[in-house]
Amino acid sequence: MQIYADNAATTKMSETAIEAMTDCVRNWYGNPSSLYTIGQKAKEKLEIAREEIAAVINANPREIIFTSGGSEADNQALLTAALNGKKQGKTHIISSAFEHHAILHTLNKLEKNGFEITLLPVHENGIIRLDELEQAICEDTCLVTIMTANNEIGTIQPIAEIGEICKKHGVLFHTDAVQAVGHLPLDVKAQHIDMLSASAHKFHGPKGVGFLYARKGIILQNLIEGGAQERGKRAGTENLPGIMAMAAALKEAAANMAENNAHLTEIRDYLIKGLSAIPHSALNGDSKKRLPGNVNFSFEGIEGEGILLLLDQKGISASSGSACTSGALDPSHVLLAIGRIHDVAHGSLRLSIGEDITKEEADYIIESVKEVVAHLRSFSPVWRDLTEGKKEFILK
Amino acid sequence: MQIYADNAATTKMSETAIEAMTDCVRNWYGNPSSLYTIGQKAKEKLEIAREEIAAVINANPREIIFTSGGSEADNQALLTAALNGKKQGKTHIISSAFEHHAILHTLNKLEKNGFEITLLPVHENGIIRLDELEQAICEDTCLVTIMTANNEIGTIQPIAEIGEICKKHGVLFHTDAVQAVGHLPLDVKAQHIDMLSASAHKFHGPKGVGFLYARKGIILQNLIEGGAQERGKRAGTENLPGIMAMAAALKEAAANMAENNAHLTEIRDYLIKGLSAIPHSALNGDSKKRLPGNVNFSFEGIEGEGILLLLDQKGISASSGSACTSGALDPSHVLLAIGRIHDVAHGSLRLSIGEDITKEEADYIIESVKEVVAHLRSFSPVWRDLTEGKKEFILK
Amino acid sequence: MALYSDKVMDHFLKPRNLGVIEDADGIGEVGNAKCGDIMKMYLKIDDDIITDVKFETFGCASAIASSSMATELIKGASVEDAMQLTNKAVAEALDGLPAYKMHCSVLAEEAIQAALEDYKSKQAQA
Amino acid sequence: MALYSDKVMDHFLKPRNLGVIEDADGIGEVGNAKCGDIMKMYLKIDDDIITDVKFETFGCASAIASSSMATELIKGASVEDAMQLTNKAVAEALDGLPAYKMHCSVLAEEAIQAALEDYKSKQAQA
Ligand SMILES: Cc1ncc(COP(=O)(O)O)c(C=O)c1O
Ligand SMILES: Cc1ncc(COP(=O)(O)O)c(C=O)c1O
Repeated sequence: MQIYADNAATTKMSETAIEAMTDCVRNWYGNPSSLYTIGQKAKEKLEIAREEIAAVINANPREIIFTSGGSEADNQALLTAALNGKKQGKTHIISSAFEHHAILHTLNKLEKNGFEITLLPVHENGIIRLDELEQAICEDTCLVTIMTANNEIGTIQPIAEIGEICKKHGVLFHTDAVQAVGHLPLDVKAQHIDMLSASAHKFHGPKGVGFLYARKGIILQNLIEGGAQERGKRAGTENLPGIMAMAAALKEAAANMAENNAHLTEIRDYLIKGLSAIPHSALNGDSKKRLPGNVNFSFEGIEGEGILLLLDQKGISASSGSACTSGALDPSHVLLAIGRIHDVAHGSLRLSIGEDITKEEADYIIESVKEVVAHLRSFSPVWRDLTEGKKEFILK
Repeated sequence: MQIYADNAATTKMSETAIEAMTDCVRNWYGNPSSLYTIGQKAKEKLEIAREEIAAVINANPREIIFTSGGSEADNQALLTAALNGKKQGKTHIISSAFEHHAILHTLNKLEKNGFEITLLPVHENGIIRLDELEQAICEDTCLVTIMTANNEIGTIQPIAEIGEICKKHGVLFHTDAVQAVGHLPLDVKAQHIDMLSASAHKFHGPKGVGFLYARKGIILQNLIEGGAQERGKRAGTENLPGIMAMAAALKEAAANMAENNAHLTEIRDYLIKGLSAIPHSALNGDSKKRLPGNVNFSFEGIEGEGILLLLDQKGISASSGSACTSGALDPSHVLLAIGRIHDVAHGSLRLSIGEDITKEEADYIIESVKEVVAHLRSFSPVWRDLTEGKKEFILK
Repeated sequence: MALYSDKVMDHFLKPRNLGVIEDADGIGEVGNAKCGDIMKMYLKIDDDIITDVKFETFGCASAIASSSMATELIKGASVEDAMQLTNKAVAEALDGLPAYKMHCSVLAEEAIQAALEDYKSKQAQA
Repeated sequence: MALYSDKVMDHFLKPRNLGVIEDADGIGEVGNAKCGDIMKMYLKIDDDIITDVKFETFGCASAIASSSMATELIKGASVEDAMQLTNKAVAEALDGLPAYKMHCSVLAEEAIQAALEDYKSKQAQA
C-alpha cells in the first residue's frame, strides 16, 4: 500500500490545478504587462485568478498580491507592519511561541533591529489564551501575528476573537494561514484579519506561489523591488501558470471543503482512537480544535526518525516535526511549546492525511505504526529503563 | 500571420520544459526536505537540476540558489553586497544608468539608507567604458553591478573585462544576466563574476523561477527568512516543477545556442537592414555587440504605443521600452541613457525575435512596420512640422 | 478587461476627421513632444456652427482616439456648445479610459478650447 | 543521493547484534534522551577477545546503524584492537554518513570505549 500522509508538508497538485497550469503555459504565455493582445489576455487571466482567490476569503481583489509562497508572504507582512509601526514609534510585536520559522526567524531579525517581541504561550492544548493576548497588547504594539492553524499539531486559533481584540485596540492583525487556506472557512472581514499569508502547494496547488492579503489602507512595503507588477508592491514577472493553478486549486478546495472535512475529521478521529491504544503515547494538541487532516502523536521511549523511515518502508509517508527542521537535531519547537519535554518530543509522528484517504488505509496506518513503535521500543534502552521501573513514564 | 516578437519580455515555454514540469507535478510532488522516499526523490531531482544549471555557467552546484525569478535574485545580490560592504565600512556602489528597475529601484532604496551610488554612463552605443569604470572605483566601493545584456536595446557589456577590473581592485562584481543566460555563453570563472542573476522565463523556462549564483565564500544575506531550504539562504518550499523545467530549458538553450544564434543574428541583421530603409529612423544601441535576437529602433515623429497596437492588429507582438514601464508616461530610461531625447525616445520599437523566426516572417515584419510608421506619420503634427521644415530632424 | 474599450480601439484604428483644413477658422495645438502627446485641431465655422473639424495627433492610442471622439462630439455643434465640451464627456463617449490615460481626454478638451479661442480672437480682430 | 547509504539503511532495517547480554563482562551507556540519542553496549570477553557483543539504541536511523556496524567491527577482535576503533572507521564502514549525523558514529565509538573501560575496571577490581 502507498499512502501519502504528509499533506501538511506539501500536497500533490489536483488534476484541475495541473490542467490550469498546462493550459496557461500553452495558451497564455504572454507577459501581463505587455500591451498587445497576447499580453492583455494574460493580464485578464491574472485578474480573474485574483478575483477567484479574493472571493474565497471574502476579500477585495485589490487586496490580494501574489507572492512566491507562504514564506515570502509572511516576510512581507511582518516587514510591512514593522516599518509602518516604526514610523509611528511603535516597535512591539506579539506572536506565539509555535509559529512557523518564516515568522519566528523574521521576528528574530526584527528583534536585532530594535523591535521588542512577545511570544504568547500556547499551553498544553496548543491554543493561545485571549486574556493573555489582551494583556500583552500595549501602547507600543504595532502588530499581532498569530497563525490560523499550526503546521505540526494542527491546532486552530480563535482567529475571529483575536481579530476582534486587535480591532478594539487598534493593532494590526496578521495571520499565517498557510495551513488553513483551502482547509478551513475563512472570512477576512468577519474575522477582522488585516493581513493573511497563504501558499498554494498546501491546498493541491503548485509549489512556488502564494498570496498575501492586505486590507485596503495598509501600505505594503516591498520585499522585492523592481518592475511595477502587483500595483508596485511586488516586482517580478508574474508567475501566471502558478497563479492560475493556485486559483483553480483554491476554488476546488473551497467548493469541496465541507464534504472533505467531514470525511477527514472522521478518519482523523479514527486514527487518533486507533493510535491511542499504543501504551504510553499521547496526542499532541487539542483533540477537536485541530485541522481535519492532522494527527500528531508522541510515543515514549523512541525517536521519531526511525518511525518515519520504517513507515516509509511500509509505503507510508509521514513526518516528525516539520519538514524544514527534520534534518536538525533539536526536537520540534512546537512540541516544546506545548510542554512536551525533549525526551518525549523526540519521539513524535505527524500524519497529515489527504482527502482521498480510506478507512482501510487508516487501518493499515494504525497497524503499521503499532508495529514500528513496538519494534523500536524492543531495543530502546530508554524503553527498557521505563518498563523496568528505573525511570518514570511521562506519558501515562 | 502571428509572430511573437517580444521574447525579451517573456518567452513561451519549450516542449522540453513543459514536459519536465508536468513530469514533476505528477511524479515528484514530494517536499525535498522530507525524509521518506518521495521526499528524497524530490531532493535528488532538485540537486540534479542544480548541477545541470551550474554546469551551463561553469559554477559549482553549491554556488547556485534558486529564487522566484530575476528580480528576487537581483534584490538579494544587492542586499548581500550592501550589508557585507557596510560591515567593512564600504558603502559605495557602482552600476550603470540603464540597468533594469530590479537593480535601479534597489539602489534607490540603498541610497536612502546611506549608500552612495555611481551610475556609469552607457554612451550612444549602450556600452559602458572600462576606463570610466576603473576611475569610479574607490576605497569605499563594495560592489559593481553591471548587466550582461540590456533588456531593451540588447547591448552586451564587456563582462570579462569588468570582472578583471573588479578582481584587480578587490571589489565584488554582480551581473544581472537575466537577458543573457541561455542566450550568450557565460563562464563565471573565466569572466570573474562573483554573483549573477537569471530568470527562467527568458529562456523558454517557466515564469516565477530563477537563480542566483554567488561565488563560494560570499555569505548571502536572506531576503526571505524561514525554513532551512537552499542552505538556509532562501526560505520557502522549493518550486521543484519550476526548477526542473528551468534546468531542462537551460540545458536545451545551451545545447542549441550556437545554432540558434547564427540564425537569430542573420535575421536580426536582415531586420535592421530592412527597417533602416524607413527615413528618419535609427537603430538603438551598438549594431554588433547586441543580443542576437534584439532589434530596437526609434522612428521620428510618432509615438510608440500606436506602433505596437497597430502591429498587434497585424499579428505581431512587440514592445516599446520595457514591458514593465510601457504603462507609464515617461519614455524608457534606457533610451534616454543612450542619449535619445524625449521626442525621439517616445517613438521606439523593440522586436525581440524567437529562434523559430523565418525570413518570410522578417519580411512581413519589415513591411508591417513600414506601413504602420507611414500611417502614424500621416497624421502626426510633429511629422508635418519636420517635413515642412518648421522643425529640424533629429534622426537624419 | 482589454487595455482599451472597443470604442477606443475603434477610434484609434479608424480615426474620424483625420487631416487638416487648409483655410481653417480656428486652429489649436496643445501638448508637447517631450511628454509624448501633441494634438492639433482645425475648425471650419459658419454662422457660429462648427461645420467641419479635422485633427492631427502625435501620441498614444488613447490620445488618437480622444481627438477623434472629440471631433465627432463637436462636429455640427454651436461654438457655445463646443465650449462646454469636457474631458469627461470625451472619456465617457469612449466608454472610459484607463486612469493613467485620462490626461489624453484632457488634452482633447484643451485642443478644442484652443481652436475655439483662436477662432474667437480672429473674430475679434476682424 | 538518498538520505542514507544502502549500508546505513541495511543496518537500520536489520540491525546486527540487537539485544542484551545478561552476564556481560562490560557495559557502556552514552548519550542522553534530551539530545535524542542513547546507546548501550554489552560485551562478552574471553581471554581478551570480544566473543559476543549486543546493543540497544534509542535514536535516529544513523544512530541505530552506527551501533550495529560498531558491534560488527569489534566482534571477535581483541580488547586492544577494539580500543582503536574510531568513529571514522564506523562511518566509513557504513559508506558515509551525512555531515550532521556524524555525531552518531562518535557516540558508537564512545559506547564501545565505555563498555571496554567498564570491563577493564571490573578486571582491575577482580
Ligand atoms: C535585465 C532584467 N533583469 C531583471 C528582470 C526581472 O526578471 P523577473 O521579471 O523574472 O523577476 C528582467 C525581466 O523582467 C530583465 O530583463
Ligand atoms: C504555517 C506555515 N507557514 C509558512 C509556511 C511556508 O510556506 P512556503 O514553504 O510555501 O513558503 C509553511 C509551510 O512550509 C507553513 O506550514
